[in-house]
Amino acid sequence: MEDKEIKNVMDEGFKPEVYFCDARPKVVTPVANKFVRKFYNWAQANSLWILAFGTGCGSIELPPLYKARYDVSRFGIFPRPTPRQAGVFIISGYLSVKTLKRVIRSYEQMQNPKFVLGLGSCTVNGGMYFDSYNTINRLDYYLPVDVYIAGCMPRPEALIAGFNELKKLIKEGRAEGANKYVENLDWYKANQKKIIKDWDLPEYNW
Amino acid sequence: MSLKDVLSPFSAWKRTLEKPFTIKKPITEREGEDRYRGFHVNDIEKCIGCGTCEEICQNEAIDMVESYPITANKGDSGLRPQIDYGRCCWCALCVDVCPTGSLGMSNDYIWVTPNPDEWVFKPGIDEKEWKDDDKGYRRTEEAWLLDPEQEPMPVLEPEVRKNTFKEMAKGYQVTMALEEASRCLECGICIEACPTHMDIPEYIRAIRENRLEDGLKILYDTNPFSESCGRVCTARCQDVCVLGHNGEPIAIRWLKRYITDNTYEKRNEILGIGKPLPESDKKIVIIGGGPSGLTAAFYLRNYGYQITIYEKHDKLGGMLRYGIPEYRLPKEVLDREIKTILDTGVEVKYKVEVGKDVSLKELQETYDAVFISVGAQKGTEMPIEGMDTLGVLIGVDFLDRIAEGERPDLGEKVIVVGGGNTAMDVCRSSVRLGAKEVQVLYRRTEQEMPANDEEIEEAKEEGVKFEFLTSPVKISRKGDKLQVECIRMKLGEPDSSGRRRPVAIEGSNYVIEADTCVMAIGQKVDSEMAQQANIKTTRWGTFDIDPTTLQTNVKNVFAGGDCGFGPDDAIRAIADGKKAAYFINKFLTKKGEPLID
Amino acid sequence: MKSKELSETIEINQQTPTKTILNPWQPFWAEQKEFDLKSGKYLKIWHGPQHPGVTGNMALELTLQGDVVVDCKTHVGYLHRGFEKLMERRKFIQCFPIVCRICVPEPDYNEYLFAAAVEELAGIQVPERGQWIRTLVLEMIRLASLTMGLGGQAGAFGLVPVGQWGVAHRDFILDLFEELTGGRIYHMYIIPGGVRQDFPDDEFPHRVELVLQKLEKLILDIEKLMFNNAVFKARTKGLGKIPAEWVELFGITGTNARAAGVPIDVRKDNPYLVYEQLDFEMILGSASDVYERSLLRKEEILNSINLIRQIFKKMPNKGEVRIKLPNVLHWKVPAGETYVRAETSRGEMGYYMVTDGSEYPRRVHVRGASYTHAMALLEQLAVGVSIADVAGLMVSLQTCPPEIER
Amino acid sequence: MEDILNRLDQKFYVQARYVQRPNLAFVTLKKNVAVQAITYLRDVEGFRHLVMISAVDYIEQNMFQLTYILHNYQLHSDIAVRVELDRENPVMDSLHHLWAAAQVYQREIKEMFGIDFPGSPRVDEPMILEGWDNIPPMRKEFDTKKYSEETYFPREGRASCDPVKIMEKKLYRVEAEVKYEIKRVVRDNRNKSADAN
Repeated sequence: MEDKEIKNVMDEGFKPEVYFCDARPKVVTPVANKFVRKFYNWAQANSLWILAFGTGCGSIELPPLYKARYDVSRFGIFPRPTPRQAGVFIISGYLSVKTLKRVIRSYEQMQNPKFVLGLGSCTVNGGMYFDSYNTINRLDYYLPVDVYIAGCMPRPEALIAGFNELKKLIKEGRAEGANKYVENLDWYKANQKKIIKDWDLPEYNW
Repeated sequence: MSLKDVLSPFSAWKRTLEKPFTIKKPITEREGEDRYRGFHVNDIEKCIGCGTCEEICQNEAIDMVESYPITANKGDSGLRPQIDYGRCCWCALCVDVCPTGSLGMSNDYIWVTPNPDEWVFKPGIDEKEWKDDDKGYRRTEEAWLLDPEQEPMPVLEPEVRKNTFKEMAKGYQVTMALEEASRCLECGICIEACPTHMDIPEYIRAIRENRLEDGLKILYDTNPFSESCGRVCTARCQDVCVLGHNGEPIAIRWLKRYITDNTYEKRNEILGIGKPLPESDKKIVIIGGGPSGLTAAFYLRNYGYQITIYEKHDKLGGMLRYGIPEYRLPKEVLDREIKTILDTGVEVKYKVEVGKDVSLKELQETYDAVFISVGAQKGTEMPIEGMDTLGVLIGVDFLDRIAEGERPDLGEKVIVVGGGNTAMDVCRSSVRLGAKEVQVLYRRTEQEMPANDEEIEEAKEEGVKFEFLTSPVKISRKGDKLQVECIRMKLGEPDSSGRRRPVAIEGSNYVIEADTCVMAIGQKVDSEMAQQANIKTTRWGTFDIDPTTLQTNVKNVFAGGDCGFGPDDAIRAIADGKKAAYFINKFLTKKGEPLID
Repeated sequence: MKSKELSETIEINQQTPTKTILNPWQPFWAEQKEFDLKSGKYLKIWHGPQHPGVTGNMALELTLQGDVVVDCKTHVGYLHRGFEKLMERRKFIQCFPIVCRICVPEPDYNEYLFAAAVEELAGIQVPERGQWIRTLVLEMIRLASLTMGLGGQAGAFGLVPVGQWGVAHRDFILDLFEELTGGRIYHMYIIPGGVRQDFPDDEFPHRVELVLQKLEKLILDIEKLMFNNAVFKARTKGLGKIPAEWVELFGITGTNARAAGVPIDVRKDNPYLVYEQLDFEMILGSASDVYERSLLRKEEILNSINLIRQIFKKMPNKGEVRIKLPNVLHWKVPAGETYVRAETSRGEMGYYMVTDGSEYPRRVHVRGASYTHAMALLEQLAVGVSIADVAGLMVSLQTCPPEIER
Repeated sequence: MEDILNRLDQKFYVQARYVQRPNLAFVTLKKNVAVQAITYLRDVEGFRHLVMISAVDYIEQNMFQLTYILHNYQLHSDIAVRVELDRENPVMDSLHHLWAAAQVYQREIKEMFGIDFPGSPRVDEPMILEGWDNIPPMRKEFDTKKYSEETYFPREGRASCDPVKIMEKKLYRVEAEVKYEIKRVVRDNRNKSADAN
């Protein structure tokens, strides 16, 4: 940003519509050439970079996953600090409404190809917080989920199995979560707005 | 900052030479520990579908669902748990509470799928790779959350009760009843086992919540003989009680007794008995004032019919009065219970024997409906030589005499033949009459004895000796002693009832000397009156009835209780009485239509 | 490295209650500072909830002048599940699987405190062996939590190897938990009346000892790599000083208070379980900065190792581990109120329970150990700190967001 | 402990006291003297550690109970001060000036119970919830399960059977009909006679 722009921001306040791309996202169609497509899928499957956003209790099992004991970096899995660099979003367990808002924002900031892993019971049907007033019950109403992993908590081995499943799906070209989100954007947005009461986000931004 | 501080971090380099912590093949290398709580497994043979796991699950993750190939059966609801892994938190409370111990958890923990609707499965039924896993979390005895021990009933000491006909069981105190009632899991498996399908969990809850008046009302909804049943019922419900699989069942009978013991003084008031009932001009006659007949009278009265009971004896109660000794069911209890029933406005004709004093045909024609519940009052005699010897008695007649207040002198040694509850009543009454030695002869082993285990146990405490696999073949008299010649038996192939048939061992005869010998091997029905009204009977002498509606071949005549289905316990008779009331009402209100669809 | 300017701004941090307070109703912690963002002198940024440096899912709203924090507001609630409400509609036995989720690194304290509160109100006495096993479990989880915390502390200042070691060694302790309880993170092992099961076999203490030896070896390495490290020392010494007067003012407990030289430790002051029979010293510091707190936690690890060894030596070999409760489905706890506390690795954790004689608790309030550390205290401490050190400061207070908002 | 409570009683009338265990006592104080009493306990009796502030909803008695737990490091004992508030208009004096930690507790109570503490810093800011537009969730009349079901779409397709009902259906349908019909008749009569009274 130019100095002048900064001054504008300071004077007039922040206007998201000026600084964020508010365009509707587009469906990413796979490459037509079979061999190139296969190569792309292979490459994508072997560099799954996780967004380091611990959204729930499941995040306690993520450090062991990255660290010496399980050391998933040998499988091409690595934590990244910012959504712009990450390709996999692990929703580690329950999501409170307040976090969901940040999660949506982070998810939309992630670049394609991007995938979502749902961890534990809470993402499927509310888990043990099914009757809580502040946690969502099923994640697939708000974000497209590619793979679910059972457990509360799942052991890191189960997480690795989840990544293997995700890799398999990517290699077969079936991990279409991001496209699903784009295709059903209105439905997802309507669901999100229904529970996020103070909606102050742009429709879509990245 | 010293040089040491700069250099010492480099000492970490020495770790490069160590074996790394890393697990080479994460998924296959390390399976869950022996106690790991993974996915559920269920032994579907052991599981009885009681739903306790569903109740304790704080996540509402468990549903009880019908599951092929399991179907409902006695003591098994036919339901099996279905677990939603979108809810489960792997706490294993369901495993720790499982009354049968069927539920467990495998140490398998990996399950990934892209489809969120897959996460529901029935352990033990759906094919999963961990279905037959042996490892994993299983409930141990110390982790079981339920209490396997029944609250003991305070009873008179064997030495005291041997000499008196006073009631033996003293009844629960308040704390004991609360303790016992709180053990109930409210699964309701027992309701099916009870012939009259009492709402057992409901009245147990009433006890727990200290609403005894409500409890009494619940009892009288299904059983007007609750007070007697609370003492002498064979408690089939306790046989299927879910807690009985790994411990002692709930003392349902004693809890029922606890309600009635604490409310009998105000019973009519609580139940609103004596208040006007609906009145109908239809008249019904009931032959035989036993449990079955009186139950039918009670409920038919509630329908509003005018009831007349014909009773052979001078008192009502039937086998409850004449078949059950006073130490189990005091006569005053029976009297006050029958009075409650009569207070609804029932007319009774005592000392009238239908078939002799008045003809059944006549009753059938003058009344709108007839319910025959004469019971099975005749004792069976053994087809052996010497049955008419002096000193050989028939069990039911013997009990009848005691009930009438006689206290016959039995001599020093008494032999009782038979293994049913009547035999137990006889031998224990003999002890109370002063016999020094009482011996029970039974032709099978203790496992096959039809008498309640409790009764056998108590008889043993009172000093009754048991002689199994033996049967008398001949009785003669020598001087003032009876010579009972017996033969040893062995168990052969199972017969139609599923019990192994006893076979005599040739040449194993031996002789026992005794003063009295009581035959308590069964009863039969006296159905001579049936011919008067052309009612069909079966070859066992019982009335030939439709097993569902209790109707005989003569449309307005119904029969039930022991005389309908053969000798059985009191609760069965009560159930029949209730059923008869329902179908007689249906017969009278819907003239001509079939009683069941 | 601290610049000269920075060390000046740190002076702001040293305000103490001894300063004359003009308005007694508006002491320094209640002052609302206003910054003119439009002037261009200040910048407001959010540190979290999506940030690799925060402990758990919480956010700090920082106002910066240059790279120095001049104002900090904490924002919590991202992990709120309403446990206290959920417990009101669950029976007493059904509560214990959910309470352990309140604090993820140390679930067993929640289980123990919930059980202890129920036991006190219901008048249940836990068998002796059960008490010893409970103590063992609590010390083991303290060990696991501290080991990971130490790794996190080093990691926040860029010392990644300590993080690698710490998390891996915590895993070995979790393996032991898996053997003992059947669960890895959430053990759900301490239930009202005792513990669920006894040791898996007689060799279990031996396997624990092997892990303890590994840990002792690790501590030697950590000492060299972390505490004798010039960079770590330079960044942490003098950072985040808590004056001793603040301890009562902010309700600081645990290592954070002991690092300031205030001798409070629930294990010594109000001994629970079998701590009276164990022989240990309260570990005190004086400097009360990030370095001192980390050092104390390292000492606490050694202390826990010592305690676990003592427990194995002193505990009875045989005996009941739990007593039978009345039927848990209809279990009614008599009406009453109580507060029980225990010393977690972060400080005093307590359960305030109100019952009304029904099958459900009327109210359970959880005093999370880091509740005041992470909220009121961090807001004051962060002022004057370089933005690069905020994450390290936050870790050094051992904040645990799930127990703050429950 | 008894001495401290007696001294407290002399200064500020203690409405009710209850010693749970030798080092924990509960005292109920009037709302208008509570903050003074807490200041007295802190400054004179040495209860210098504010353990926590919590609220309990007694919806049946139409009141909230505030509980302040204070700890004395020398005596190693606690006093819990209970204050009863009217449920219709719950307002309590703030004690943020005594302890820095108190403001956080007060914010939470304001949010979760709707009890106001005028003057407490940031007390009106939402702390945990965001965009909450319902009654404060920790109040007893708020039904969390109902709210969750209405708001967060639980997954469909779950249905459970009752063992009793299924056994009735499968094993003794006629007899169950008999039972319910008889029960109905008997209850009708009983209710009629009860009405007649």
